[in-house]
Amino acid sequence: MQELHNKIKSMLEGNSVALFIAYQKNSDGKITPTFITKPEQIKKAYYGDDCRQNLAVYVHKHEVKHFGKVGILANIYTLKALLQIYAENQFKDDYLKIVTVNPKGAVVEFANFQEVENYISENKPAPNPEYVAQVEKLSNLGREERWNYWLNELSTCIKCYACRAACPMCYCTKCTVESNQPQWISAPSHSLGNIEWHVMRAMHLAGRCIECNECARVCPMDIPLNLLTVKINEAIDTEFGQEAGTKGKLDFALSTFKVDDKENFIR
Amino acid sequence: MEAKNMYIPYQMRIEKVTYEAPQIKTFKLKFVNPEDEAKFSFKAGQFGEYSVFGEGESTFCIASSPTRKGYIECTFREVGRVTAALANCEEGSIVGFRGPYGNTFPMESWFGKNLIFITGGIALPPLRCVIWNALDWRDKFKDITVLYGARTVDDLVYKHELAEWDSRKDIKLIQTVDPGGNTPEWKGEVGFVPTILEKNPPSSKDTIAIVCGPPIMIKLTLPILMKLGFNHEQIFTTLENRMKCGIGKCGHCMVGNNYVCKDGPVYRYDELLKLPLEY
Amino acid sequence: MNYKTLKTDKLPELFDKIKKAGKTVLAPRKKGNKAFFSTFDSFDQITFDYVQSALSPKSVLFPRVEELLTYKNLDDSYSIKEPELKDEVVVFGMRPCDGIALDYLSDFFLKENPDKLLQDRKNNTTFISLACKKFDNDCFCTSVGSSPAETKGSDLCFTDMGNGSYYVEIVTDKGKKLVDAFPDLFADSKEMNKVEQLAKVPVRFDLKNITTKIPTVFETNIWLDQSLACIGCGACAYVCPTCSCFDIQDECNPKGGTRLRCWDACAFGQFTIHASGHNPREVQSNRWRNRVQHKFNYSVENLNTISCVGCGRCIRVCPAGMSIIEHLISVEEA
Amino acid sequence: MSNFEPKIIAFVCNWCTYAGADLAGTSRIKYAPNVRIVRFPCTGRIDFMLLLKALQTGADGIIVSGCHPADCHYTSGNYHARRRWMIFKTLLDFIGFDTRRITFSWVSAAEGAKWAQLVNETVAKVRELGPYTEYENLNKLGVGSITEVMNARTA
Repeated sequence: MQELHNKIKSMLEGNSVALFIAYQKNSDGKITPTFITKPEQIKKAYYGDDCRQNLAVYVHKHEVKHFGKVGILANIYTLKALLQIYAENQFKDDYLKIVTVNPKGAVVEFANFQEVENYISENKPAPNPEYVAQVEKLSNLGREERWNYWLNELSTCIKCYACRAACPMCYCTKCTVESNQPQWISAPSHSLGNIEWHVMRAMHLAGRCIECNECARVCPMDIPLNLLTVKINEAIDTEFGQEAGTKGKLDFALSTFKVDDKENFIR
Repeated sequence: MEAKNMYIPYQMRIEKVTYEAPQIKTFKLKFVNPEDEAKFSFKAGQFGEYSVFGEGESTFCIASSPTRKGYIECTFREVGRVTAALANCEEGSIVGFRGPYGNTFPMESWFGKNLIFITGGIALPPLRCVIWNALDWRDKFKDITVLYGARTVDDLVYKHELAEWDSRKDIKLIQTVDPGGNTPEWKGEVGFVPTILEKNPPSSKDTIAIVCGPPIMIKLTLPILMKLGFNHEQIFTTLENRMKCGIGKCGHCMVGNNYVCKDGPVYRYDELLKLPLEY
Repeated sequence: MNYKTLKTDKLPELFDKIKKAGKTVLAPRKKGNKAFFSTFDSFDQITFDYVQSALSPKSVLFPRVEELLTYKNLDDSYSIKEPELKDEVVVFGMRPCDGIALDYLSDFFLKENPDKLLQDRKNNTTFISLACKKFDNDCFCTSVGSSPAETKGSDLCFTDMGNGSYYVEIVTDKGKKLVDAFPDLFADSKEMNKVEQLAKVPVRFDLKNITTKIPTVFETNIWLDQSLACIGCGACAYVCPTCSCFDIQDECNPKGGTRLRCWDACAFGQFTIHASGHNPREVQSNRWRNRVQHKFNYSVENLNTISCVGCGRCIRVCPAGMSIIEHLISVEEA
Repeated sequence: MSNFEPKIIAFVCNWCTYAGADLAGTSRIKYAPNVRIVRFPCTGRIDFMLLLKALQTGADGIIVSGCHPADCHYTSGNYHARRRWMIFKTLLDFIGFDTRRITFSWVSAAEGAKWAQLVNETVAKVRELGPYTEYENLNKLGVGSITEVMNARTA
């Protein structure tokens, strides 16, 4: 941890960053984000495998951008999210200083997003086997059973939008769910409004979701939301061979095409 | 206390639709069933929730004066889902109305004083109700002045009433349009409302100022009134926060511990200063 | 207040009898490691192994979406119908702090411009609280003037005395009516000392100090420091037993439609946006400030009680791990 | 369900399938009247939410049809649409919608007969599947609900 603290200290004092976003471990063991602006706050910074929250959500925040130059401590999912956001031209090169701790424990600072891309290709995590198994189990159910399962799960959604807030890829200034001309998604959280919301959320993340599974972790009702995007990512991988958060330039499923894309259901 | 469902609207038939300005219309509404009308009364400054069934509710002031019985009027700009639905309603169709809500302008305490109304753009309707009310009680007040500005000549609302006020002797009307908004035959002033106010400074002795308009206009107008010697108790305004329920429950309109829909929307300037700047 | 006892093994029978009397019984059921109030078919579906339910019993009085009115299109006008709320409900297993929250909600909704829907639901619902024997690091009821021994707001208070029977405190006549309906299950009892059976929740901050300080720190930037981690979701407001903000939405089909009331939260940017696009609470720190000010300042001014009961749900649910305890302590030190 | 008349909504592209349907009409080809056609500039413009809205407001079957690959008036609209349908069909199927009721096809401006045959087959298939009620009046489910965890409805 000391190497990490020295890195943050040098960045802050060399004022290459005005704010450094990292994790901290509280007395009760809970991991929460910490926003370091002054040297005496550095000692709180912590990194470990139990750091699951995707800090990339904060790079879009108005009050964070206000700091100008921002440093961020990234786990592998945050890196994938930042690369995908960069690929979608959401921020300039010099806005972020990205730091990670590689599997061998060394602190790595990335000079540019090409380095991030290379690092990801070497340390890319496989999809979480537990969720792949759940998707497999659900896919093998009969259609009515699957419909009743999802109708039952999605009907409990209270539309607190924590899944949208915790997702680094959900950064639209005006989300379609907030549009009421036309009212694409019924606003109340009855079963119809919930299904429309979660279908639209999954489709707008198609080919962009980096599978950090934060949406499922933060859902107050414990709805396995991430299975929707895990299933779509599997389909995209098999049919188009693309994966989100692995390339620095725009190359994700729904905004590109191949003339000879194969399909078996269009007559 | 036996509660009744406060969200059931009156059904109102649209008697007349007047096109005021681009995207701005005025509805003249009559109660569909007479018992509602008999029970209904309101005072200047109050507002209501106007709704198109199936589209939603929208908050506007009651633009007609309480002294005019048998109908109420509202003026709105077509900006969103509900106002677009309202703008599509023809004469004779039914809209919902809930109200009257909010507090009122304390007109009784203004008897025997001069009144100056300072307003801009679509903020005239909340004050038009007060102006007509004052004109119907004309002898109760000394002289009445209205300073009304809009971006362009076309954006002025209640054009026919402005002409009527212009011709009357017992009310002084100063109209202005923003620089560049005037047309060749425009005879009124040209300039922003605060600058025109400085050109025709009202005396602050025994005068009540009623100010209503976009935040920028209020921010520039108040210092001028201060310079002219107005104290905080002489200035009134009506706040236009986001509102949904209108009865101090849903939380959208809160400024500090104040529910603008219940404790307002009319505030005297000294009361307004007690609230945090969240409007 | 008079007292009864109920054998713990008689509880299933009590629930069956209540159900036979045509009432719906809600009790906590486990989904993953969270407890939710839900109907149940058999007694063993109920869980007693929980510190606090994920959502609060406020959903029974103020559901996440409910009809304000339904209407039908007639040829020249509309026929508007109010919802009738007749199903009677018994909620079992809420915590004493939730009882206080229900009292606050009733004050808020019924004292002025009373809300008929909430009043009908409240009249038809009996709340039975189960005193807590354990707590976790996010509970802070004793810091906001309450405790596991609190009975305010519950109709009946059950305390598991550890000797195979519940000590039943009858708080309201609605509770008394329920107990009198099943005389064979309840035995008379004198007042008992239940305190040793209950959780000993440590005090985390001095409330007096905070409620005097919060009105003075409105302009400081402690709110920015506290709320940088806030990502602007509505989870804390929706699980909070005292949050009462709502939105009104209309829905229609060719034959008619309905006007629905649904939960809303001041954490959302859209909550205060004007039609002109101007937003009085432009950034997340203003919204977070409003949440804390409302619960520890504005509701004291409006209803002279704070509107936080220390249940800790907002801490457990926060995706960014924000804890109102820490933030109130940082206000104390500001 | 002999007398059940399914409602089919067809989202078609203006340059090919709509013209094809027009050709079917001018060449007096009879086909089932259950289809309500919605015209789009291109299949690339057909938003997936519209299919959900159609199912929710009473459609029992949906046809989505446009220009053959390489024929698109806007060169790549149908390529994007093809990918969108592949992903959307996977998602709907995973959630449990009855995707047998949604027919995707390419019908060019010259294929009046194919259009008529497509409509007749779809209407026959949907008539045999019966009315699609699973996704209707779900805006009543959960309203005023006093239970957070809905009772499990799996059989």
